[in-house]
Amino acid sequence: MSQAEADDSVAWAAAQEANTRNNRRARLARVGLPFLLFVLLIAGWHFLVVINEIPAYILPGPGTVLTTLIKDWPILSQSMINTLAITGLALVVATLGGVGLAILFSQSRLVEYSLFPYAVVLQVTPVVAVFPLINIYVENTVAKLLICAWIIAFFPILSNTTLGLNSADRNLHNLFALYGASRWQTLRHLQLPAAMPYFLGGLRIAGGLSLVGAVVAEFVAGTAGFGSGLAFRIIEAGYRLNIPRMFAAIILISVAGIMIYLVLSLVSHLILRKWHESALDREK
Amino acid sequence: MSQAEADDSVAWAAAQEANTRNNRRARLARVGLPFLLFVLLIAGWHFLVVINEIPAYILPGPGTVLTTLIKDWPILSQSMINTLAITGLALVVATLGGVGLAILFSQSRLVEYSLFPYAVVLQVTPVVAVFPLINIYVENTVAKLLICAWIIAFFPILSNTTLGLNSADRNLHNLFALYGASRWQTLRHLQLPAAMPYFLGGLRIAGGLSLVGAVVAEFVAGTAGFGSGLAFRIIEAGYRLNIPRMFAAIILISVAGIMIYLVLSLVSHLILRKWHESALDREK
Amino acid sequence: MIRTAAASADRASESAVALRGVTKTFPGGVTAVRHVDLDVRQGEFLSLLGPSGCGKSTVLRMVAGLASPSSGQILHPHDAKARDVGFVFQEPTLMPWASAFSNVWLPLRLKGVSKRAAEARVMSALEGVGLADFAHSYPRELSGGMRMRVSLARALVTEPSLLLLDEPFAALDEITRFKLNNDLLELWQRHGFTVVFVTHSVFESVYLSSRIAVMAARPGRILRTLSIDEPYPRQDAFRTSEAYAGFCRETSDALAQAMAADAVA
Amino acid sequence: MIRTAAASADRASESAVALRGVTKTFPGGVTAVRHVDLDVRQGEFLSLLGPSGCGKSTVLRMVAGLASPSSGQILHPHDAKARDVGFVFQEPTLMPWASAFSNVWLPLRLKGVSKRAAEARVMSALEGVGLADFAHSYPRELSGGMRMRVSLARALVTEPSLLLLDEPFAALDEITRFKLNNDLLELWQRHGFTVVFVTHSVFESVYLSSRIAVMAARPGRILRTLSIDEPYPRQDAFRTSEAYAGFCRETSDALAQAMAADAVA
Amino acid sequence: QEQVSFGTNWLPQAEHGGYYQAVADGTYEDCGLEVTILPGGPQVNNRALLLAGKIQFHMGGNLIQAFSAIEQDIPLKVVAAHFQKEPQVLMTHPDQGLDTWESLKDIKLLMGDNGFQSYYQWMIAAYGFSADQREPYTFNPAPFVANPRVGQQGYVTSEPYAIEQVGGFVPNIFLLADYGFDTYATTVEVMTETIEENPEAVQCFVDGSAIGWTNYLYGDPSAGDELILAANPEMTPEQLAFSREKMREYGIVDSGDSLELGIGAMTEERYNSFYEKMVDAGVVPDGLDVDSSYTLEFVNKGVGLDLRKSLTGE
Ligand SMILES: Nc1ncnc2c1ncn2[C@@H]1O[C@H](COP(=O)(O)OP(=O)(O)OP(=O)(O)O)[C@@H](O)[C@H]1O
Ligand SMILES: Nc1ncnc2c1ncn2[C@@H]1O[C@H](COP(=O)(O)OP(=O)(O)OP(=O)(O)O)[C@@H](O)[C@H]1O
Ligand SMILES: [Mg+2]
Ligand SMILES: [Mg+2]
Repeated sequence: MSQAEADDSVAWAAAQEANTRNNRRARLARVGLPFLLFVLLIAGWHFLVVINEIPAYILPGPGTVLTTLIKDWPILSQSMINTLAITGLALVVATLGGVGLAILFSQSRLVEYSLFPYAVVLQVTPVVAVFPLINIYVENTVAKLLICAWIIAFFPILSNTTLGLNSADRNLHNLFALYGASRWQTLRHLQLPAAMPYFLGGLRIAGGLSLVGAVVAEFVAGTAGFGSGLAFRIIEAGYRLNIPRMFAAIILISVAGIMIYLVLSLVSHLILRKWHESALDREK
Repeated sequence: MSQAEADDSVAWAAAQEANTRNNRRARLARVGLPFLLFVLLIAGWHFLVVINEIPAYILPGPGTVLTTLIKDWPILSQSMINTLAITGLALVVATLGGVGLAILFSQSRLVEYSLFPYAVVLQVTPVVAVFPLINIYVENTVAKLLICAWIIAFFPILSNTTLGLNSADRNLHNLFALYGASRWQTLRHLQLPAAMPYFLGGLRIAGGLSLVGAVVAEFVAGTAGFGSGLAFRIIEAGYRLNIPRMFAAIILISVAGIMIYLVLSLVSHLILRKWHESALDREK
Repeated sequence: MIRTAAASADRASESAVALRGVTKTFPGGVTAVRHVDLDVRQGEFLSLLGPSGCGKSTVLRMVAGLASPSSGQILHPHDAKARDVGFVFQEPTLMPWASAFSNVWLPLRLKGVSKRAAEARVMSALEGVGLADFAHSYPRELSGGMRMRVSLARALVTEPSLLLLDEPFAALDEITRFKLNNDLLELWQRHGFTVVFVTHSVFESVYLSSRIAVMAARPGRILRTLSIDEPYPRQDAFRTSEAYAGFCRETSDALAQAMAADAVA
Repeated sequence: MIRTAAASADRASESAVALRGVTKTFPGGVTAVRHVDLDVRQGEFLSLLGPSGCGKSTVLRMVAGLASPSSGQILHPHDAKARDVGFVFQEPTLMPWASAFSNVWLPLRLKGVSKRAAEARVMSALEGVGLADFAHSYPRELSGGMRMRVSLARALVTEPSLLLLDEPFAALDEITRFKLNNDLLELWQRHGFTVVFVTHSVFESVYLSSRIAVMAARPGRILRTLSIDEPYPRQDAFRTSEAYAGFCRETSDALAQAMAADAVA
Repeated sequence: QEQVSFGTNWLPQAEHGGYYQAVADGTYEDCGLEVTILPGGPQVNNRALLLAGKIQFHMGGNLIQAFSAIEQDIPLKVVAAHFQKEPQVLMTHPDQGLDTWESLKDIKLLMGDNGFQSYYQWMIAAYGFSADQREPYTFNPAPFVANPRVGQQGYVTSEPYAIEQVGGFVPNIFLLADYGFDTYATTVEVMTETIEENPEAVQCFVDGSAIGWTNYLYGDPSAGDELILAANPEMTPEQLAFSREKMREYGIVDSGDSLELGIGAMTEERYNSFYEKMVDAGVVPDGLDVDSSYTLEFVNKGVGLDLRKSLTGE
């Protein structure tokens, strides 16, 4: 190693260290502040309940909910697993369906104009209203749940991916045309990578919606033969006025939603950090 | 006008004409093909019903639904207006809320990390489950409906706009920094325009969701004192086993959804056509 | 020494592409070029020289078939499909999500060449533009000139039969530029492909071209065509020769005339 | 006639910006510049000259405060906030959603100048770069060189006290370029602002600058600093003078040396 | 053994006890049916499955929907009515001066969609209640417990127990049947096609259910309760006991005609009088062929009367 290179290493190491220090502080803030806010909110909730003497059957305090969560953990955790299973499947199906349709639509404006309305119809049709039809023609409970959840979750992926596929740079399109790229090659090497940021944005929306879809599907379709999920717990607990348990279930749904969002954000960051503005550090 | 300019005009006019011809054919295809597909689908539906002798109380044929639609138009149209009113309001509120939050989040990663989880919580919380709480603390029916619809519709706008605000070109950011632009100026003149394509994508998703939200809100919250919307008609018709009317109402919801989507697409096209890839013509 | 193109029109060289009375008017109403007649001959090194905004890029894009004329014709005597073209855009136009290597690999990849099979050629193309060390860098991590060089490597890696270059060296320092000028000429002589080269540099166009089309703006048109009758191979010595200075003066005058034409048009 | 900068260091001119032992290493591990010492003196016209990828843009960004050094210091004797800077990036960096007019208006707009109040200045800036007719065009509708000129107009419209230019003329033909060279010099003399000018053209740097910092690559560093002791105003005649040729030769040698240094580093 | 399904209108509970009891005891199997009970729920619509022929038997809430089916030309018939009295109640808080039927007009009433579409329409027409009073009930009684000035719907056999457990008070109860809403409830609906093609199965189901109910009410309900508890883990033995007790106390299942004709009994007079009442109230249109909405072919045969006698000793 030459002197110059050694110097560089030192400078680099120093910079690294400064960075690490900054990063550590930033990371501390990143974890610390949200945590502080969280604690404040919980405390606020607690005192709201205590000061206004709100009874547990209207709005249980955080302590009550936590106790219930621990006490009912065996039941609730099993329900959460069931709900998460449907959510995961729904997200996979929504992704495949959404991206598949988007690719189809991107092949020609005509296809897009012809089919997009039906995608919109699927998006806006109230699941509750069409469920009886699904129920008549579909036997399998899991399939029923999946269809419901899919109807709810696929649209953001479809819409965002379509937008992304249409947003690839015109000059790059020209370049591909010049090199005689096939449709498939243009899609694979140009449009799909260019659509990534949009697709991942849609995925983050769809992650939450899959969960919503799994819950709504369960509300609507029941879970006979599959094992009851969190929606069932909520209905049942609400009916029994076991409101602390209802809140415990709602909180589990929230936690699941946040976890899904974080995982998808991480995936998104890892995919985009090399090149897309939205994933680059803001520092210089 | 010089000879050269006159020539140009001729060339330009010829090009125009060729364009117009192309455009006319393209426009014909754009309208014709979707229409053809629509007719085919309706015919398919009709024959499906006729050939399998599906009774009207399971799946009414298109003719039956159309007759019902015309016969019940006075009732249904009024309900549609009520639903659209809530939808419109919800979309406005979702847009304001979504964009407002996105702007807040874009001001600092810290704020984003601290608050985004709660946005996710709102997105995933089942409206049905938290409605009793809303019902206890909110008096006004319209406000109740709006809150429900907003919870359902705001997230795509928030998520996409946040992504868009973070996707502005780094060098332009640098330029703004150099010129000492305030946060507000950077937002107003750089981030918001750069976020437009993303925001409009989110808006198109939220348009449908607002409608879904309005319908779900009505399912959950009822419409006492406001006038019944399409959801009420669906429930009522379902209860009365008046399945053709139920389908007529569902079809009105679909039509409303498509109309909302078309209007938002048009708005999007008008705003972006000058500069964004997704709105440019594909031709050379 | 300089003859106008008309004098050499009876030369029996075949056309690679021919523009006949081509006019291009953009939707906004701007006429980028009007009534352009241009024969790109098989195997020649043709430069398009002209002031900024005179329609050089537009002509080049039409030659490539990336834009279609509003009126007039573009003739491709050879099967347009069979032609393989290399194109360097005025902007680097790299895929931001791919490394320099992958960007250069792209044209080969589209022809079905695997990464392993392409590796040697891609690396030698990158070597040729002095970027072998940066094969794994993303475009965002490269300087402006480096990006342009990646774009050049991408155009050269397929050894195309028609090479269209839109100011490929504008962002480069003179020494790199001279080196790349020579490399390009050498390739051209070895493989005998056709080059259409857009530039705003008189010196560069004279050094490189067998023919120069001087364009004027508003509306864009070809004002004059000059043949540079200096035998190849040309080497650095040519740059300091009397002949070179003469050609440059002549070309400069033509360009000045084009600019003046602008003013009155 | 050429003196190294060291000889003139005792000149009492104030620094506008000073770099002290500045090293910039990017997260990937590439060291763009190392141990750079540079004084940008108040009111001078300083060119950064060097091969592609040697760190010119990086230095310029650090001078502007757009990047921070990994080690070393950047000193701003004057209140950094009060400074008003004009910057031309290597790419046009225009807002794609705004017309040429609005793009040029931007810096004024950010200072609170209304459209009406700004109109005269914006139009004269556009006029200065020959684009008055294209005020309402969107960047997408402009040629590469025209975009760069809009960017230049935007930097000049505020009449800044520190002007940082990153190869502003690379995409322009010689005639437009010469004209803009002269316009820039004239402005500089009239307003007495400080210019840091990145270029890869020896000729341009000699014609314009009062001082040239020649950089070498890998790692980027300043190899030599040359003063061009030719009085201003310089006019086109200077381009053909003996002195000019001498400076150019000297500078070329320095650059060649820089490139050679590269090879051994 | 023939396999058939019976779709209920709610989660498994004591109000479905007779059917579960019949399944548990093998009563249906004795006459050749293997019955699967398909629970309903707040948003579940099992009637659609009946219409589509996916299930053979469906539990109807009250007779209004049976009338609607006639109105819509749907070939559906009621073959038995297992609740002689509609157990639907309205509840109010005690000590609020809300002790009379008339006083219910002054407050908001939490009510589900079904209730709003059926008996509330009758309350509006017959007693002058107003549509504006209705607030949606999402099967979560918290809003009722929280606000002493609202009323809420319920089943006399269920909600009062839950309210008492959690709210700590015994609500006032207004049994709709006492105020003239004398519909049959918990009916068995069958498609006409099934009646024509497989009358044996229908007869078996009706008879088996009558015996099941007799056993559940007057014998040892533990076998039926066990099935219910297994199918609905949230159900408690206490709640089951309470519901069963109330069904007996109010004679929900077994009173009036059924004492003579057997559980499930229906009469033409009752159908006609209820229909008239609903027509007068404007809830259903005049001129329907009410007779085609039900058939007495399978009931009123005194099935289970002996069993009851042997169980109760009366
Ligand atoms: N998409 C477009 N829409 C409208 N006008 C356009 C478009 N593209 C180019 N033009 C106009 O056409 C003219 C010629 O543009 P072109 O890019 O061909 O110039 P050029 O000779 O390549 O210039 P430069 O040397 O600056 O790159 C310009 O006046 C430009 O404004
Ligand atoms: N964001 C980045 N990440 C990593 N490396 C970078 C980054 N930006 C620049 N570099 C590296 O720093 C070095 C100097 O880049 P710089 O842009 O300053 O060069 P330059 O002198 O302006 O070249 P040119 O004349 O080609 O524009 C290059 O080797 C480049 O690869
Ligand atoms: Mg160009
Ligand atoms: Mg640079």
